[in-house]
Amino acid sequence: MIYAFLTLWIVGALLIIRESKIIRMIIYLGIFSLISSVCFYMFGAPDVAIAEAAISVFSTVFFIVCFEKHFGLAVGVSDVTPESAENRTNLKKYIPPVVFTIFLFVLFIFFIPENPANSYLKDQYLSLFSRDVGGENSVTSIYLGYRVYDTLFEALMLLVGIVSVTHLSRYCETSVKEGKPSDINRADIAVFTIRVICPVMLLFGIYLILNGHISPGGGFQGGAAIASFFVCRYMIYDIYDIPIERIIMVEKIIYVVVVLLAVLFIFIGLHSFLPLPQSVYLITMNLLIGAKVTCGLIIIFYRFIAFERR
Amino acid sequence: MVFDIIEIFSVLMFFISFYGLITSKSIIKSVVSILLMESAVIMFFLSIGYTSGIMPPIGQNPETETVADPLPQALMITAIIIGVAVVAVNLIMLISLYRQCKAKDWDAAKKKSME
Amino acid sequence: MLAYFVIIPILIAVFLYVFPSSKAGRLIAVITQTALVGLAFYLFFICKSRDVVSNIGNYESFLGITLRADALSSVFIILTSFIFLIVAVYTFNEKYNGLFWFLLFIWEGLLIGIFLSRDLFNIFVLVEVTTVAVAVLIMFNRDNRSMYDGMVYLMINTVAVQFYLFGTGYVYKLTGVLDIDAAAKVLEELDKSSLILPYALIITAISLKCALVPLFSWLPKAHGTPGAPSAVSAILSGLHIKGAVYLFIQFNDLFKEVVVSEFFLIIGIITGIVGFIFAMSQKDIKLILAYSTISQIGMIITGLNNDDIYSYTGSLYHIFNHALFKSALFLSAGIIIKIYNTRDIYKIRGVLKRSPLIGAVIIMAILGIIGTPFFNGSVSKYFIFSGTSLPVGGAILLINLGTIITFIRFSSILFGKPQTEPDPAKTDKCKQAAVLVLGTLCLVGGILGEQLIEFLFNVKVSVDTAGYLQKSALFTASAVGGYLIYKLYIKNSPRLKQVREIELSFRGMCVSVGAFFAVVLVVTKLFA
Amino acid sequence: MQIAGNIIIIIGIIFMFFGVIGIYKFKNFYSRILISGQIDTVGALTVIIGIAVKHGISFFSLKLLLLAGIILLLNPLATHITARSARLSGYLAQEQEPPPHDKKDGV
Repeated sequence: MIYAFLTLWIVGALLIIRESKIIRMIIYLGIFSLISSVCFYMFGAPDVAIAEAAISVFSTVFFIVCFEKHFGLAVGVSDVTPESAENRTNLKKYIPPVVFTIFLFVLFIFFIPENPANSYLKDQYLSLFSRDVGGENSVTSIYLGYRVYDTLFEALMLLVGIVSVTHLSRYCETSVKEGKPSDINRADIAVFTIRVICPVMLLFGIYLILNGHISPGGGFQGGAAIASFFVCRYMIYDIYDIPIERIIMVEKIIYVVVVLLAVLFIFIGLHSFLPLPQSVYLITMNLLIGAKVTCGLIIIFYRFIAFERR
Repeated sequence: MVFDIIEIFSVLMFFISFYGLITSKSIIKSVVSILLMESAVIMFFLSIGYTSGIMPPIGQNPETETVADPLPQALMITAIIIGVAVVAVNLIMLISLYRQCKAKDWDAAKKKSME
Repeated sequence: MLAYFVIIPILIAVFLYVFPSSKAGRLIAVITQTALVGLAFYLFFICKSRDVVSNIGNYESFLGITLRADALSSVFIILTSFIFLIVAVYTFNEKYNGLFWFLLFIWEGLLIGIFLSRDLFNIFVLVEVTTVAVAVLIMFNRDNRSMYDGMVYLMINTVAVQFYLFGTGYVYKLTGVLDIDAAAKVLEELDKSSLILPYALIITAISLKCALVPLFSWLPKAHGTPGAPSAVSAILSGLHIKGAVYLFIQFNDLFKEVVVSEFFLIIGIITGIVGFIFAMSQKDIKLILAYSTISQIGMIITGLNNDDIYSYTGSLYHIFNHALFKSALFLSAGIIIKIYNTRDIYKIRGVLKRSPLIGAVIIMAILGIIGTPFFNGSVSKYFIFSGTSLPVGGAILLINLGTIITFIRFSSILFGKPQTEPDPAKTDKCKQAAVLVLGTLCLVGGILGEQLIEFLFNVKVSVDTAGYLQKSALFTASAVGGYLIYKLYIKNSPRLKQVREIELSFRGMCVSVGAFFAVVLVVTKLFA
Repeated sequence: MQIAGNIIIIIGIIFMFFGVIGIYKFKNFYSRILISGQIDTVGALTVIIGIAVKHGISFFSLKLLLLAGIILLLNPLATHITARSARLSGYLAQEQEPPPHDKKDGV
């Protein structure tokens, strides 16, 4: 079963690599992410699968939003300028790169070590996580407990990504109610259905965040689900009433709080002094990270759609 | 040579995306290829210690034998978030470059940026 | 707790961004920088007697992330905090917004994090965040050229980091741990042939970060792009690349069973030679400095891989020195570009007359980089040279000769009469102070060279009179030779323009990454 | 219970099978949309109900039914938006060229 899906995965990648139309590439990318998500689930990694699914939604939306505004997404738009698209048909040009890649692939396989996987840390984590950090989801325990130092930088990465997106997209003022309403706005069926679905999405996101320590999910996945609620909201109403500057500020403050919380609980070891159950730390941290991810993805999304809108 | 077949898929994917990198004229496809490359590495990490009928590592005292390794999963969530941040930054650079130089492919971007 | 060395700069960064940069904010930044330098020295004095290890969260036996400061990394931390202090003083009066300071300080925190971290995946995260932050700093002014350069920088480094991550996956699979020290213990017992693949994957990524020979094309773009603020170029060239060299040392240590040091010796020599050939052909003042960085990195890598304690120590000291004089050169180049409003070395003339202080600093830095006796470059280059056998020593001399020619050409900006009318605006006092400190340190590092080496690296070395005479004779000979070669062949050669136009595209860079990976695999298999 | 569940699953698969044949049979874009809506909604729904019946009354089947509800809500919407966008961007049923995809559906 897993081999079938992995083969599909490879086929999806091949389709993406040899496609030259932007819109098809994006659709294939969505399919590819779906297949990889299923594969992750089959590898026994539901957390990663949820994260990948949430992220694939967002990367597809980013791609579509960004290319629709700037390149246009009519069916014929190629990913290169017309001059360089001309000599694509020449098959001979493809032989050297193919040969080179196959050579590297064979060389790589030749050197793959034969040793079986060493499971030292796996055994340690599985036997110790509920004592050391608490919770029932060992992935969340590692993510927020043992390796919280990594998580701090990961949150920092999101922050850096956001400030760079806001810096590189030119105009700061986005909370303006203008721009032509999307066609969906007039599609009554779509508006109604999305209105029905939105609370469910919001609820699902909150469920993922709050139950992150006992079931698959966590701050990041839940945050992404909540942020997709805002994407739907944009799809229905097409308004720009989100105060971006204020959300950026909120995000920075949340980041500081996350760092301080991690320092207090993990670095100093506060939980050994306080009579609190360990899950309090996990839930608080998940909530904060969820809020941060929601803010971050909303900011990136709105910067993409409001790029160069004065 | 004895190795897991499952590993080969990620290696194959790694080099498919490498092929995409060394042949793509367009910047968009390079961005997508990097996405694929990340996906290959993520799949490799998750396939470490795979046996058939593997279970998610959730529950108070999971059976060590049939349970997936939790550490790569925690690492890969981090990697996925980093990936999406990099993609967002790449895309916004791509748009800015396109607006300034009207260049979708590497050669044109190079030529226009040198002026 | 070592983690605070990383977290405090980052918190200051966020603080500076939340309360946008007023004069008070920048003052706080500079004061905390000074405090950080003090703390770094304190850490260094502790590390002289013992390693400082901190387990984050106090989890047992490699479950958490370990940070460790030893004698080497504490020296790097001193260097980092010092250079950032200088740069903070340099940019004190510039009109950058909060974002610039934010990125600058998280850059500092992350670099210190790289020097401290002992966890493979943590290093990946740090490197990746640094890459994005640096890419944004490079394209800070958002002009076409720096946009393109920043994009190439970001994407090629992301590709390299994927190689690194794949290698980390194999190390984890083989050893079951992610901690470098623990992994080293397990790897020792494993079969040699199973180490080759992870080694090749990781070292390919690190070599790209170090800009070794086929993989250096991104470096001049990133370090020498005209739009980037000079402070950013100075840190990139002076400090950022040293992080990669530090990782190079770490990973060669981790995989010491399979390392073919002769291979990297040769690669280092080729890097040095190619670097100065490109450097002497450029006419953009920042690009000359950027390519000269490649040449110096080649020399450092050569020294590190030469199996000799003198060369090794000399290389470490050269890392230190290179940070000083290359930052001095980049920062003064920034001032000069501001005064003359051009980057073409044929159009800049008479710096010494226009602003004698900057001219003096540039002279000191140039004397340092070409290895004049009594300046810091001479000490480190002498040690690298003294440990080598004949062919390698000859190559070191050749690289130094190339550097001399490059900087003779560079120093033409100091003399003569200005062709374009310089901008009469007054130079900033803070900037002058910053470059003056760096220039003076070049001289101090030369006069107190032996003592400094003993102080920093705990290696007792001594230079006898005969050695000193020999060194001076060699330097004089190569300086005269270099001057003659410059006058006779290089000055008006038409070849320069041809060399200047050689440049790899993004695809070419990716191909060279793959080719380097294959070569490392094959060489390691054959010779290790 | 087991047998009933299996029969329902097989019925769902038969739906899907005919749907796939239909997609290849029709050349018209709007007809294809119709058929693919069939596969998406009816086929998947039937299979899910079959699995739920197979598991009997449990927490798992409750989740499955929730999933079925969401599919019932969202899949027709996706089909509707695809067809509507094609119509709005001026694609007529008579033309034989591929339709312009303007909106990614169901985001």
